[in-house]
Parts: sequence; structure tokens; C-alpha cells
Amino acid sequence: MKHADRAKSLLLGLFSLIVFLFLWQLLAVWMNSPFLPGPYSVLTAFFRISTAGDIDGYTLSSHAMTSIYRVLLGFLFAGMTAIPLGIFMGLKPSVNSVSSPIIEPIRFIPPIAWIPLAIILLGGITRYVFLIWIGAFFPILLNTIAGVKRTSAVLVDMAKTFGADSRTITFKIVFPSALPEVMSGLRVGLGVGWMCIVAAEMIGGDPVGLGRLIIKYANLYQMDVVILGMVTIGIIGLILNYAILSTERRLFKWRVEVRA
Amino acid sequence: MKHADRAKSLLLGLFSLIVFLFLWQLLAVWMNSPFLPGPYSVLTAFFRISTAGDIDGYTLSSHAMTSIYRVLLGFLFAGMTAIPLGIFMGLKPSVNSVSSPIIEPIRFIPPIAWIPLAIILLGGITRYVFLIWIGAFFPILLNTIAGVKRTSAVLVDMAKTFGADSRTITFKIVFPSALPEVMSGLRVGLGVGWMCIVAAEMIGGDPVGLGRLIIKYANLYQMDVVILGMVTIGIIGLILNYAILSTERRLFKWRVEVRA
Amino acid sequence: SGFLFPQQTATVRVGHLTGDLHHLALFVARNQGYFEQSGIKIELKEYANGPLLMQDFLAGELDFAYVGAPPAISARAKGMSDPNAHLPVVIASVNLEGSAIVVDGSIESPEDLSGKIIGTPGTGTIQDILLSMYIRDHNLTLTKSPMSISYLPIEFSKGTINGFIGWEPAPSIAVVQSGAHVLLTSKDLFENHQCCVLVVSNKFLASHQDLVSKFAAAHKLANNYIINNPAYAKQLAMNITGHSSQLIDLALSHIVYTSTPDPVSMKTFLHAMIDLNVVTTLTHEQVDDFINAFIDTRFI
Amino acid sequence: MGPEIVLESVGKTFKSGKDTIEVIRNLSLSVDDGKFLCVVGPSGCGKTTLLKLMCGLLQPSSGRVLVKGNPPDPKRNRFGVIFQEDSLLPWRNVLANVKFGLEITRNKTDIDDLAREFLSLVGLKGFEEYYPHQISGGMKKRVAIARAMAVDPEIILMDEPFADLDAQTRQILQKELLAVWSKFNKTVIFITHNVDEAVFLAQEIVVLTKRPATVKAVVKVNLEYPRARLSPPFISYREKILGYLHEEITAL
Amino acid sequence: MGPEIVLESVGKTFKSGKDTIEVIRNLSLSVDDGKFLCVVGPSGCGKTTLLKLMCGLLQPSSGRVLVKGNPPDPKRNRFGVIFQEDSLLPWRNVLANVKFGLEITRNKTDIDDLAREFLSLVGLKGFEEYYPHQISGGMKKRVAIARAMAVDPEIILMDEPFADLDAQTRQILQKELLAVWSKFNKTVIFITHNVDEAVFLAQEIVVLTKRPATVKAVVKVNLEYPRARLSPPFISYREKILGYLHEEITAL
Ligand SMILES: Nc1ncnc2c1ncn2[C@@H]1O[C@H](COP(=O)(O)OP(=O)(O)OP(=O)(O)O)[C@@H](O)[C@H]1O
Ligand SMILES: Nc1ncnc2c1ncn2[C@@H]1O[C@H](COP(=O)(O)OP(=O)(O)OP(=O)(O)O)[C@@H](O)[C@H]1O
Ligand SMILES: [Mg+2]
Ligand SMILES: [Mg+2]
Repeated sequence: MKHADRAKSLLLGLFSLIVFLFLWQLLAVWMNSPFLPGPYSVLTAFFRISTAGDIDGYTLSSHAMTSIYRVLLGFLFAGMTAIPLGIFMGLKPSVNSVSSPIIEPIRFIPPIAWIPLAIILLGGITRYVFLIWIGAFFPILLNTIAGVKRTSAVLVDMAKTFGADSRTITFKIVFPSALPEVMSGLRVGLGVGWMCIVAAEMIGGDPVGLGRLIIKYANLYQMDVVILGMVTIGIIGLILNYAILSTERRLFKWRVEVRA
Repeated sequence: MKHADRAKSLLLGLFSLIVFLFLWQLLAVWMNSPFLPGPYSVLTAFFRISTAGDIDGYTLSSHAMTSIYRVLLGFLFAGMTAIPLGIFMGLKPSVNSVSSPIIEPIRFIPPIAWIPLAIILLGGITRYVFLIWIGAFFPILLNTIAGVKRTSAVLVDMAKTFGADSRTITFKIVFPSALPEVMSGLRVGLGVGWMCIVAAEMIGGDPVGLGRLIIKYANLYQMDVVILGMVTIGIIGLILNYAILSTERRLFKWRVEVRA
Repeated sequence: SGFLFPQQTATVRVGHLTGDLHHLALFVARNQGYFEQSGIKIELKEYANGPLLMQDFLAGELDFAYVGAPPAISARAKGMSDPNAHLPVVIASVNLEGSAIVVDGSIESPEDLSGKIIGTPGTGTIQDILLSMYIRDHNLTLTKSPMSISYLPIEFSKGTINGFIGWEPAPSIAVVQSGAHVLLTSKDLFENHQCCVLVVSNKFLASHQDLVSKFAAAHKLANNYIINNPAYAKQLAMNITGHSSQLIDLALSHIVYTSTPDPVSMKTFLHAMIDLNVVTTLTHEQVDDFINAFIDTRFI
Repeated sequence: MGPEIVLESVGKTFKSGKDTIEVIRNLSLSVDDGKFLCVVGPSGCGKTTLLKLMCGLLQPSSGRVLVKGNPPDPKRNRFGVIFQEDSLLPWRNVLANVKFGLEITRNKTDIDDLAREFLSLVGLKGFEEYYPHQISGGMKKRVAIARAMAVDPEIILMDEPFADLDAQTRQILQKELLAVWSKFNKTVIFITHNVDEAVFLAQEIVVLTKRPATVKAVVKVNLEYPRARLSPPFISYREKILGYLHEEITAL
Repeated sequence: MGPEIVLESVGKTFKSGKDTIEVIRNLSLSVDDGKFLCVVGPSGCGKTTLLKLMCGLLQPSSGRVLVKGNPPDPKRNRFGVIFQEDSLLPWRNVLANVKFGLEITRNKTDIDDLAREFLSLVGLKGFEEYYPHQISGGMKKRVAIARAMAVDPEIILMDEPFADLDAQTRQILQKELLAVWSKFNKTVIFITHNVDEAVFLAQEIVVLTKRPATVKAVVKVNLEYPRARLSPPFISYREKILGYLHEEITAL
């Protein structure tokens, strides 16, 4: 994109954001409900929670850092399980038939629905990890399988004619060729995992975390902080997504599609 | 896949399912906790809830039908909003710049986090519709945009050389060429929308719906029904997914990729 | 004496519900330093509702909890058959009463409840049981709309429900912010009924009787302090909930703070819970034994 | 009749990022009505760009492009363009693909019959219901030709239409193209990098320089149709064009 | 020295779904050490399948394939295969692509030098750091050739390596290939559907029938290298092979 174009689109974006905030403020004034704060109250809440902390004294940044830590832990675990399994399942159709009757229905069980079982079977940080894992696992797994299956047969044949064994083919052909899909699986997985944070922190116990902040202030009927929590989650999610996206762009320069 | 292969993989799948259920039963017996029922108790709960109904007298099928109805409504609405907007955004980069500063952070706010606002702003069935919509909207939107952008420039040029106007190009070139992506967006969207059912039904009010069933019985510490609800959600999700997938396969015979 | 014989400090995990005024004693005890003085360091764990808290309690994640009596009863009834479960044992009362039915202008007397939509904070809560008992006793037919306590005042403000039964401060919020009026309070529904209780894990009790005793003493001290220093209690309530003075006044007027448990009302509740199928593992004959084992009166 | 297509010192530059690429420089050319003109040039020199300028898909950066005295406009002039890439709509069957151009240019009544007629003209009777992925590359090109011819174009523009076909199929299609051309006698602009093909087909061959492209030479091919590929005059035309091209390629 | 590759009445069928496709039927052939053999045949007749049988990527359904008296085994025999499709690893740069084969067949010490040596042999010195998407089709083929040659193969198998290149590049690469072959004197099996190419390159041309493929004719080309494409004997070899092929194509 040209320089001028980019400036123009930034300006347009800023403009539409301002219009949006203005309309929201208008709605808030018009509804005049104690439960629908406008953007101004949310901004005030932002400064209050950022400096003085919430009702238990935790600041916004400590809520955010805790949530990020939990999500990254669960995400890490999801990557460590889903990628090897995905490569295995992509390479061996029989592994696929064995695992899909168990994995497939589990895929559609939402993370919140796992909360009761998570409480019974797990404790401490492992619960958060589990619930984030449940969310992040499947996008990574499915993308890895798809990436492995899309490996060009010619490249595999090529390696075979040099006498490559299956280990070499897996690590030098299949894995690098699936890597773009794996990465986009990781990106989607991190996004989904991040969005599970409210579900994961719904159990309660520890008083800190962005999901907890939302639930706590919903219980206290203070919607300004609830919306603050939502916006914070949205923006951090965006940043995490962007971080992986730009890694992808840097890593896969060789992939012509990514540049288009 | 060959006939024999398919039979073999079906058998393998069945076998692994049985092994899984057996291990689960074993774990349940070994843990001997009233909070970890085995598959047998879940089956019993299935017959009980299917025939006699739950604590409020609603049967499993009425819970399921209600949830499906809500999800389909929200999904329909998501499709009706996301597809036109996606085509529009894909075709006009300026629409993209206007909308993305608002849409992008919203994308990462999980549906559960919207519950407090949904309660304030909406009532009745519209809340369910809204929460499902929030979940289903973005996959459809993003896939539609991607599909539109992937429209072959040659096909557009070809239409132009015949003197086609932009309306004709949109409806006869861009839309059909984006359709496979739109459909896979719809599939993912329906999956995500379906998984929002527990979040949507967490609000409460109405005593019926699969999400409600899970929450109700989790509050009653009766895990057999909770797991029954989870499994039901998982299986219905799988069926919905499969339904769209087979529609895709039928519709896009012309797409060589889909057949591979 | 603490100065001369420095005590070993033990850390205990205490569960409670976010913004629940019933649990004021917990905060008084903490702010007044009663726990520290007994050599107890507390780690607070907060939950959105009683059943979630009790699930965590059963899993052994908590030592003490401030919680409504019915979730504790249900959890104990369900967990009794599990040797690994951490069963709750009541060592003190937290408060009596503390709930109210608030309604809009269309309802002037209890008879007007018929045909109306009334919100409750969920199947199996004290409030749900109180309402069920009341409509059974007065032959009323109304539509119950169960939902999370957080949403009751909001739904009321929008007119989706004609009124609701909830624990404080939810009813007072509806009164102060949305023009509701109080139709019936706990006192009218079931005078002096047990509401929240202080429970300890049976496993913790078995191994740390001394700590349990000290904790109960600190709790009792705090409840007494609330009774004797209403102004202090009110200020603290305002701090932990962020609500206005007027609202807190109204809310506190519906709560009776006492440390002595009331087994009779708990038995009544349990009978009702069995009738409602909320408790399925007990029969009416087992109720007396169950409640007697549930309450340990040694510490009050 | 005057010239059908006129290019007056046309220049074309593209901006990509901060770079500017000059693809065509000061190119003048005029094509008479009914002529079969071939354009050859080193790969990447700007042949496709030239074709797009002629049918109005691109606007010149300098100079003028005129078709019958006016700037080209697909809504007014009727072009029949066969693109270098596969340009069939993959979701339409063969018949519906041929109908596509007609749907835009004609009212609906006789479309079906016309499309069938042109399909049988290119030898694809019986393949109406096939989808593009079910037919070979050569058959796809025939469908594209039928689609372009069906709208009764004033000018036919073809961009290396046979490049990705094997030698046998290519030669068959070349013969068929000549047959169709002599029957309808339209103006044809045919781009190729295959010199053999150009000499076999064209009345006039325009040789382009390497990028930025301009006209290096215009060679009139004075041979009767059908032409024998191994005849000495054919070979000498071939050598001549190859000579021009070689100068351009070695100059790269 | 005895024959390097022997095929004894080889047959190959594929199962796809419920259908069985017979691709090769009763094909016998023997190739001597150091020979340059071209295989031509109608498109889709089974040329690629034949090549895969020779290097052990596919097993014959009947008959035997022997390389130096044993079934082909890439772990023992050293093959240099250039595939019909692009077979460069897109995530490796040119140098690393050439090193790929060496990484498998050699111990690590001298790999880098060897790879650079073979890159400059195919005229790609200076392009070591380029990625496949940054170079042209012709350069990609050169990289594939360098990669195959670097492992010092006993047998080189090439599957229409120059099919998708333009005429100019194709001719340049043909000359280079002959130069490399005469320098190292390996056995080369070269598949093409371009008769011109076959006559230009081969000592012996095997013409295959249409599917199921078997040997239609073996033509020895008794011409000195380098060969002149327009010389009468060249043209007569060409006509002869084209005649065989024409019989097969019209028989379709
Ligand atoms: N839209 C564009 N933006 C930037 N550069 C372009 C654009 N279109 C073409 N070019 C550049 O212009 C040059 C000529 O392109 P063009 O496609 O006209 O060549 P060509 O002669 O048709 O090549 P080929 O023989 O490969 O078909 C190329 O270098 C190409 O990269
Ligand atoms: N793995 C396979 N399964 C089923 N059929 C196959 C398989 N491989 C090849 N075929 C079929 O065998 C036939 C010959 O294929 P092959 O690729 O060997 O032909 P070819 O002579 O190399 O063709 P081309 O000239 O297009 O390269 C084709 O009809 C193809 O469809
Ligand atoms: Mg071109
Ligand atoms: Mg082949």
C-alpha cells in the first residue's frame, strides 16, 4: 500500500472510531440507565482501575498480566500437544480413524461446558491451562493436519529418490511445508484460547484476571468496569493476533500467497 | 476411499470409541466419586432425561430443539449481516478502513463477556440471537472478505471485456467465486455459534436449552446430566458441521480442491 | 500475649461471594485484625455464586467458606458418598434473613403476585425455596424466572420481570435505582431463617481443630462488632460494594447478623429441597440426622 | 475502410510501491480492419500490457489508443478477448460459460441456440454439460474461443492462447483458428512468443523490443494459407523473426 | 559393461475407487551404461509412471524392473531425478536446495563447497541466496539439475524437464544438458513429448504407444553432437518419430 493510502485509511479509521464513540455516548445519555455507561465513564473507570486498582486493590495491568500468563501457558501446552499429534494424524490415516470418533464430538463442546469437570478433576493453575487448552487445541490440530496433507507429493517423491528415510521426510519435507498452516493454526488457536479467558476465570477462586474483573463487577452492578474489561480483552486479543501475524509474514516470505 | 478402507476405518473408530468408554468407566470406578460418573451413569441419565424429563419436566429433546432453534436464528442473522458486509468490505478497501477499528477489537471479545450488556440492551429471544450472532458473525465475515479478495483478476477482466457493469461483476463473478469461502465461513460460523449456546443460555430466565441443562445440573452437583448435556452438544455440533460440509461437497464439485 | 509468645501463623483459604453483604463479618474480622491476632493468615477466594464455590470446596480448594446454607447442604448431601470429597461442616451462622421480594407498581399486595413474572437467583437457592414455600402456602400461581443474581436488578429495571426475590444488596438496588418497593422481606416469609453459614472442611476440621476454634472465635467477634458498631459496619459495606449510603441502609435493615446457627430452619429447607428434587440422595427420614451431623456447635 | 486500431506513441508505466516500472515506451501501431496480426517479443516485455491497452482494460500513461477513432470501451466496441490464463468460470459448465458473454451483450431470447452453435463450431458438441475441471487445457481454450466468438466481436484479441498446450494440440488449434478467421474475417491480434506459430498464422508480425516495449520491426508475411512449416520461405521468415528476437534477448 | 537398467515385460495398473487403470502393459526395455535415452509418447500414455518404476518410487504390478541386476532402491542406487513439476523446496534458498540431496547422501563436511560448485556449473553463481519464488522457471530447472547432479548419481532420470519453458530458454538448457552429460558421461533417461527435443538430445529414442503404454519403436539417432535442427537428416528423424506418434494419436 502506498504511503498516502495508508495515511488516508488511518484517518478514515480514526474518524469512524470517533463517530462510533459519539453514538455510544448518545445512546447512553438517551437511555439514562445506571447500567449503561457511556465511553466517558469507561475512560474514567480505566484511569481509576489502572491507578487505584479494583475493589480488591488489583490494578488493570495486573489483571491483564495474569490473564495473559494463563492463556500463554494453556496455549503453549496446546501447541505442544496438537502439533505432534497433528503431524502424526496427517501422516497416518489409521491414527485419524482411531482418534476422530473421540476427538470429533469433543471439538464441539464449548470450554465453559467443561468447567464443572475441570473443577472436579483439576486444581490451581492447571484448570485455567486446561480450559484454554481445550479452546486452542483444535484449531492448531486441524490446521496442522491440513498442512501435512497439503504437502506436495512431488517433494516427498523427490526426497525419496535421494534415499531419504521417513524421519528425514517428516522433519525436512512435511514439517517445513506444513509450517505456514501450523502457524495460522497457532494464531487462530491463540485467539480462541484468549477468548476462553472469561470462561476459564469464571470458576473463581483467585481474585485476579480480566475475566474475573468482568464477573466481579457484573456482580457489583458496575457496568463501567465490565465494559472496560471487555475492551481490554478485545484490544489485547488484537495485539496477540497481530504479533503472530507479523511473525508469519516475516517467516514465510518464501510463500508467495502470504505476500499478496 | 475404497470400500474396504472405509469399512476398516469405521471398525477402527468403533474399536477406539469402545476402548475410550471402557477407560473412562475404569477411571470412574477407580476414583469412585459421585462427581465423576462413568459412561453407564450418563447413559442412565440419558434415558431418564429423555423420557421423564429434567427437574422442571423438560425432556432432552426439548432442550436440544430449543437450543438448535436459538442457534439457527442467530446463525441466520449472522449470515444475513456478514455476507453482504463481507462482499462490500472485500470490494471496497475504504469500507474496510472505516469499519476495522471498530470491528477488530470486538472480534476478540468473547460472547460470554457480552452477557451483561446483552441483558441491559436486549430482551427475550433477541439476547440468544445476539450472543450467537456475535460468535458466528466474524468467521463468516472474514471468510467472505477473503473469498472476495481471492477472486481471480482474469475473470473480472474477462467480464469487463464483454462490457459488464459492476453489478454484473459482483453477482456473476465475485459472489460465485467467493461462494466456497463463504460456505466454509458459514460452516465455521455455525460451529462457533453452536458453541456459544452455553454462554447464551447462561443468562437464564427460560428454564430450557442444553446450556441451561448443564448449568442447572452443575448447580445441583449432578454430573451425570452435566456430561450428558456436554455429549449432546458435542454430537449435535458434529452433525450440524457435517450437514454443511456435505452441502459444500455437493455444491462445489467444480472446485477440484474440495474433491481431494 | 502475642508479643511474648509469638504464634506460628497458619494460612487458610477462605471462600466468599463477590459483593455479598451477608458476609460482612469476614471483612470486619479481616480489617480489625482478628484473624492475625489469632495467628491466622487468610487467603480470600471469591466466587460468583454458591454452587461454584461449593464445587471448589468439595474439590479441596478451600478450608473455610462463607456461603448460603442450601448450596452447602446440597454439596454435603451429594458428596457424602465420596471419601475424597471435602465435606462442609457448619461451625457458625453468618447471618439470618437478608432476602426480600421487591416488585413494581403493579403489585401492591402478595395476592397480586398471581400471574406475574418473578425472578429468582436460581433453582435450589434459599430465595427460590422461600418463594416456592410461600406460593405453596398461599396458593399463588406465578411464573418463576431463574437467573444469576447479577442480572435480577437489571432485568427489573427493564420491566422484563415484575419483581424478584434476591439477597441483599440486589433488592435494595432495585428500590433505590429503579423505583421498586419491598413487598415482603425474609422476616415476613420465614422469620429468623438461617441464611449464610460459615463452613469448614471436615478434613481440615479433623486435623486443625485449634485453628477452626480460633477462626470461629474471630468470626463471632466480628459479628458482635457489627451489631455494636453499626456506623462502622455501614461504612465498610459501602467500601466493599461501592454502593450509596441510602442503599446500604436499606440493605442492612433486612439482614440479621448472628453467629448462632438455626438447625430448625435448615431442616425445613432440606425438606423443601427434597420435595423439589434439588436433593436426591436423602429421604425425609434422614433429614434430622443429616442436619445434626452438618452442624458442629462446639465452636460457638 | 480506415484502420481499426491505432496506437499513437503510447507509453505505459506501473507504480508498484515506491518503484515505477516503464513497460511500454513510445509505441505506435495501426491495424487495418480484417487483418490477422501477430505480436511477438521477449517474455515479460509488455505484450499482455499492450493487449489490455487495446481493449480498454488499462489506460495509457501517455499517447492515445483509438479503436475506430475513439478510446476503446468494451461497452461500445465489441471485443472478443482470449486471455493468457485460463479464464473460464469454474462454477459454470461449458455451455453456461459460452453463454456468459451473450448474457451481457444480448437480450435473453436466442442465447442458448447461439451458444450451442458456437460450441459445435469449435468441435465441442456433446461437452455442453462438462465443467472446466473435467476437460483438457486444449478444450478449455476452445471454449474460451467459442465464448469470445459468440458475441460477434469486431476485434479478437488473443494472448498466447496456445502456450501451455502440447505441440500436437497446438497445431490442431492453429488450423482451426485460421478456419474460423477466414470464415468470419474479423480483425485478430494474436500475441505469442512462439515464432513458428506467428509465421504460420499472421499476415503481419510485429516484433517488440525488450522492456520497455516498442516496435522493433513489422514483417509482412506474404505466404498463402495454409502454410507448410518446413517450406524454405516459411523457414526464412522464421529465421528473420528469430534474428530480431535474438538481438533483443542477448541485449537483456 | 552390461545394461544399466532392464525392464522385463513390466505391467502397471492403478486402482482408483472401483476402477482399475492399466497404464503400462508388457513393456520390455534395456538401457546401456552411459546412454542418453529419450522416451516420447502421447500425453497421458504413462511416461511418468515408467520413470517412477525405474527409480523405485512405484513397484511394477507384473514383470520386473532391474537396476544393475537388482530391483531399484534409492537407498542403494544413486538416482538423480528431475521431476516434471517444480520440485524445489520453496522454504529453502537456491543453495540450500542444492544441498538437500547431499545432506541425505553424504556426510556433512564438504557439502557447501560441492553445492556451490554445481550451482556455478549450471550458471547460477550469484543466485545462492535467492528463494525459488524469486527466480524464473528456467532457473528453477537449473537448480533441480544441479541438485540431482551434485549427489554424483549413477542414473539421471528427467521427466519433461523443459516442458513449461519458452522456446529460447528451452534450447539453451538443452545445450547445457548435453555439455554436462558429455562431461560426466552418466546414463540419462529423458522423457519428453517434444520430438524436436528428443532428436536433438538422444542417442536412442523410445516411442511409446498410447495407454496402456508399451514400446512402439526404438530409433537409434546416428548424428554427431552438436546437431543442427534444420539439417535434412535431423528433419527426417523428426518426421519418422512424428509419424509413429501420429499413428498413436489418431488411433486414440
Ligand atoms: N499491474 C501491474 N503492476 C506492476 N507491474 C506490472 C503490472 N502488470 C505488468 N507489470 C509488469 O510489466 C512487465 C510486462 O508485463 P506483461 O505481462 O505485459 O509482459 P508479457 O510480455 O505479457 O510477458 P509474458 O511473456 O510473460 O506473458 C512485467 O515486468 C510485469 O512485472
Ligand atoms: N497414482 C495414480 N493413481 C491412478 N491413476 C494414475 C496414477 N498415476 C497415474 N495415473 C494415470 O495413469 C495415466 C498415465 O499417467 P502418467 O503421468 O504416467 O502419464 P504421462 O505420460 O506422464 O502424461 P503427461 O504427458 O501428461 O506427463 C494417466 O491416465 C493417469 O491418470
Ligand atoms: Mg503476457
Ligand atoms: Mg508425465
